[in-house]
Amino acid sequence: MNFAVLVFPGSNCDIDCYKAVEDTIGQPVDFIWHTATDLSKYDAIIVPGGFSYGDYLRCGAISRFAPVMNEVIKAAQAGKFVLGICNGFQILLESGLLPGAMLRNRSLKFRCHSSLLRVENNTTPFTVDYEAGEVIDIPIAHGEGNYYCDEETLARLHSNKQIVFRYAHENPNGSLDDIAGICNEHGNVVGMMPHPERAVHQLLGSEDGKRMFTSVLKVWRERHGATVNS
Amino acid sequence: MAQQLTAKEPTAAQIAEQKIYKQFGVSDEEYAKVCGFLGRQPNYVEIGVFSVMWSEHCSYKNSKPVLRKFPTTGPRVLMGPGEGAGVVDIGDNQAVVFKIESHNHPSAIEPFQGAATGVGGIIRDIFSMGARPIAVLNSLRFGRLENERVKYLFEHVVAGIAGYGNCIGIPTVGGEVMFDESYEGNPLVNAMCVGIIDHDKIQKGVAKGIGNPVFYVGPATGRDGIHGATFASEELTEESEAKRPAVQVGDPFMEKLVLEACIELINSGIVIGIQDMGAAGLTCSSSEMASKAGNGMVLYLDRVPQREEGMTAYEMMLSESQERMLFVVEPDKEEQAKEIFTRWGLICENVGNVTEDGMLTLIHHGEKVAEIPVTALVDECPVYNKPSQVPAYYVQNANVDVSAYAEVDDLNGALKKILASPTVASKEWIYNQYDYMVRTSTAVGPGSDAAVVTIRGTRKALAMTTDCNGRYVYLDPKVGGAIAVAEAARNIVCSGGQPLAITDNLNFGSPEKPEIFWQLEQSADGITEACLALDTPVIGGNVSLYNENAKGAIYPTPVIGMVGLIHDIDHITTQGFKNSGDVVFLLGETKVELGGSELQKVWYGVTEGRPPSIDLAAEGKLQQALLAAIQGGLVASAHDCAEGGVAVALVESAISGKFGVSVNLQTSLRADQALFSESQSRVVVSVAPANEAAFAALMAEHGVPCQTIGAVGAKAERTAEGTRVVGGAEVTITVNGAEAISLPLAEVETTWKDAIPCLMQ
Amino acid sequence: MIKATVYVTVKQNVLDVQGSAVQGALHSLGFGEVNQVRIGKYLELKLDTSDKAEAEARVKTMCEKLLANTVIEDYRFELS
Amino acid sequence: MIKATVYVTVKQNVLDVQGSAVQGALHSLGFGEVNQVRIGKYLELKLDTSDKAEAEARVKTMCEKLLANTVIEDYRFELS
Ligand SMILES: Nc1ncnc2c1ncn2[C@@H]1O[C@H](COP(=O)(O)OP(=O)(O)O)[C@@H](O)[C@H]1O
Ligand SMILES: [Mg+2]
Repeated sequence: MNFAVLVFPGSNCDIDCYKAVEDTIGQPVDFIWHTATDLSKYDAIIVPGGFSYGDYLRCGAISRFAPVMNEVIKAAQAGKFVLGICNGFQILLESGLLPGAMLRNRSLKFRCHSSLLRVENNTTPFTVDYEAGEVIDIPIAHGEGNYYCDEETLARLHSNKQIVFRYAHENPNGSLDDIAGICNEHGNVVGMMPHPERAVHQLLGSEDGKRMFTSVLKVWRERHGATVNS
Repeated sequence: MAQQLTAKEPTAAQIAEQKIYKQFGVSDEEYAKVCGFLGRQPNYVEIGVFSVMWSEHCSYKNSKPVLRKFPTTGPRVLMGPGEGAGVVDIGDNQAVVFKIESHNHPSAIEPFQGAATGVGGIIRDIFSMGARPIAVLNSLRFGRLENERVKYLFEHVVAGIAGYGNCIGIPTVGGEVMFDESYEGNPLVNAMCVGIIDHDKIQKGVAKGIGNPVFYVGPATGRDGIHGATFASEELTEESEAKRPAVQVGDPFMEKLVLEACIELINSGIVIGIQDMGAAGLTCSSSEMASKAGNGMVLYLDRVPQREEGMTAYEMMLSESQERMLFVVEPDKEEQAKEIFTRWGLICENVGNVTEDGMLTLIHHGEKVAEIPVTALVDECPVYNKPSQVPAYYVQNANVDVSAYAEVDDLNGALKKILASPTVASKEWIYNQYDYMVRTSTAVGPGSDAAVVTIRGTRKALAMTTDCNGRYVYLDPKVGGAIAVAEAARNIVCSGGQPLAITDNLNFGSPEKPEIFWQLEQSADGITEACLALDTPVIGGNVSLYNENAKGAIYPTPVIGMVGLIHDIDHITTQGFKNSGDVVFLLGETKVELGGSELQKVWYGVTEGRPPSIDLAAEGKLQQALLAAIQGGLVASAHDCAEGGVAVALVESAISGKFGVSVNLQTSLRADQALFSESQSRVVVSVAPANEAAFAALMAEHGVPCQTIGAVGAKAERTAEGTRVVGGAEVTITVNGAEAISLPLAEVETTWKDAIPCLMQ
Repeated sequence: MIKATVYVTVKQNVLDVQGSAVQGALHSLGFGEVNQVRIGKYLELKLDTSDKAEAEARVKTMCEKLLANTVIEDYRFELS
Repeated sequence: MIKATVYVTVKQNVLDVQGSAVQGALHSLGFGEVNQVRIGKYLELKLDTSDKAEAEARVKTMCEKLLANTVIEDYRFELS
């Protein structure tokens, strides 16, 4: 299974995502520069955290126009797996691949610490290895993670089971309905504020993020009829 | 030579007659020297260039005699002071690069940008060596948090550090902060950066190769920060408000681009010399690069990218616009360099050439506007041996008998008061605003003795810390200076690391005052002794003088930044207790040492007497023994006793690990002294019962005083999200069997964690 | 040369986090009379063109595409 | 009830990082005619008072104390 980790000039979790793919599932992974115009080789695309274009104006506002984003949209439409983490989530929102928008944290402060999430939907390609309702420990690090959408959209998120993760206890940013991560209607595009790539080793304090990577590999293999030990 | 450059600028003759140079902090004697070097009177650009290069900030003219004492070499030191940062070997062809730098005065004026650009500047120092920055730390001092302006400064300094570090994607893994009225109006903001490099990639800021082109990369130059270096070398007064240069604004995104592009450029192997434009911008980088190679440099100022219209030569040379670098390559490598920068969306302009005449020559609008021997700028700055005098307060303090203080009648109350003091209280409010995890190499983030960052692809890790107790240094600069080094090393050792070397940031008042100069000399002596004793050479540093407010100088604050090597990630140790029933040891000896202590401050309301003493030989033994025990797998947790003494150390280990603790201190001292004395060279260690005997034997073998004082208590019950203790654990301390402290862990945790957030509400 | 002034504000029904914080801060500073604060962005663009009608259309596109996020923000602009 | 509209902008010779970034983005989106962008804040305050002279003085103090960072920003306001 081939992974692409996008690199915008101000990405700073690109290396972490790359390492996480290597360390958790050992699949081939490439860094893809924001000007790239061909992603056909890749089965999964990770839009990493950071400050893609400095995050001036609004997070992700400028990066959504990067040439590579056209390809991400195409890939998403083709049913490939797309995961946006933190700033990557913001970019997916700005580019319309996921509904809603991000406001500044209620505290108006950047917050970095571990956080507990409840897995609300364990049927997306990125969450099948979790139990439904399971509480997992995945850190956050953001200043604008206060998810917002209008009521209609929220109703749709509910009825389509598009809420993937909720903050299980304290909501660190004031997001609507304690939302920490959502997916699109087909479930192949997931965006989340917490950083699973920072929770893949006991040295980092938690290993709960590992299963996001094992999940997507499992689903890809099922879809491609590949045997698990291939 | 152009005598007058624009209609607005005074002529060389006017500068001389009206003594305009004095406005730039150039004395009459210095002006005469400048004329001597030039063989004529300097014009406006030239005197401007001299004034910044000869400012304390760039020339160290007042501190050089003091800095010369520092030991700067050692078997591991690959590069000592002189370049952007020092370099220390860590084996396997790898080296660690680190340095600390102050941004005190800019932060006093505009805390967010001041702190942000401080972080940006120190990161540039590291990557201009060719190293990949892996972590930043900071050391902060503010007045009392009850004061509104102090709150504003504190809030915005932290936000500025966070804003820059988080965006550029380098984790802010640790630091320290103290609050004391002595820093009111003159906060200290010191930032340290640590990077990693392969031995063969180490760069120098040299302009070698006659005729080679000189390139400017980074954003266009504006009128910001003109005379910043001079500004940093004066006291802050009402007038400095008016004199203040346009504030420099940091752009971490731009710096990220410059960083990535420069590392790529360096890795391509074509760079001959590279240096960042920090203090004194283009002036300092160009003249230093030329001087180090024994060459000269000509700059064509019309080619310098400019953000504002009508900029003069003077303005361009003195601007401190951020995120700019200067580098030299061979002529045929120009295209290759440009290609790299273009990919990162950066412009890189050929702004001049290396010359053989040893002169810094500036051409603007087709005219030669300055011509100065670079050695005069860089190497010939006058050095002053300032008079020094023992201050009266120091003499008087000899008579203070801290053992005569009335005994504390409410020990629980005193402990809580100390825990609620912002200096001791939890710093979570600060570091939760920092991204300390990005790059996923932070094994120990803020909240333990030292931060630990692993080195990918190896089993090694680096421990890093900043330390200084300004109160101790004030009470006895020599002892306080030595303690700062010893404490830093102790923090490294407690985390499982072998101390390697230090970088120091000497924050002092005005050196024109003999009492202040005495503080500077004495503390440098103390640092020197400790560095020699603990085998941690000084590989770089920074001096910030003239830190004064209306009431006088700040406490002398020589901040020590130290890095240690953890040979195997299995040795990483943290301060939190790990298991119920583990045996708790106290290493070291407790004496009646309350001078400069937290108890003295919060309970008796004074800072007086002598600080704790330090026996560097004993300190060395303690550190060796403890490191051996940790490396031998005998230690579950280790935490050094610092502010608030053994009582606070025990509480912090309990809170961090979320276990209760129950100990008895067997002592000849009064209970309050035993609990809160700040005697040095002490560590609280917890050890699994199975290792108790081996640990005690190892300490005895090294001659380290070692007492079994109790055991780790019950595991605490926690809130659902696990962040707060709700019950089930107690902190109990008896002294000679009599109850002294008895408090639920939940209560001490609340006191400790809520103190700063409550003050900042 | 045409100057465009663009105002971007948080939509009425979206909580203006910053605005509320500023209002709270003003209250605690003793400005109790402030009973609402909304914070937005204010952009001044200089355009190398003299065709007002065209500028009008172009600035509208800039707002829709980049300057405002219409999920949460409203915008308006003036040309001069 | 008086409405105060406050405009806070980065001082002329202070680098406007945001403005430069947005200008760059507009260029790459094909809006080459944009030759300068300055970004500031825009605040609408509702004041429970009817005394315009007093409001004038009070809003000025608010700006100086909180709404603008006068070290790097300029402000102006209108009352209506
Ligand atoms: N300004 C700061 N920035 C980041 N971390 C900080 C800061 N101040 C304190 N910390 C962290 O909080 C913890 C406690 O700090 P401190 O009380 O100085 O510990 P110690 O006395 O062991 O040096 C340390 O891990 C330190 O890194
Ligand atoms: Mg310490």
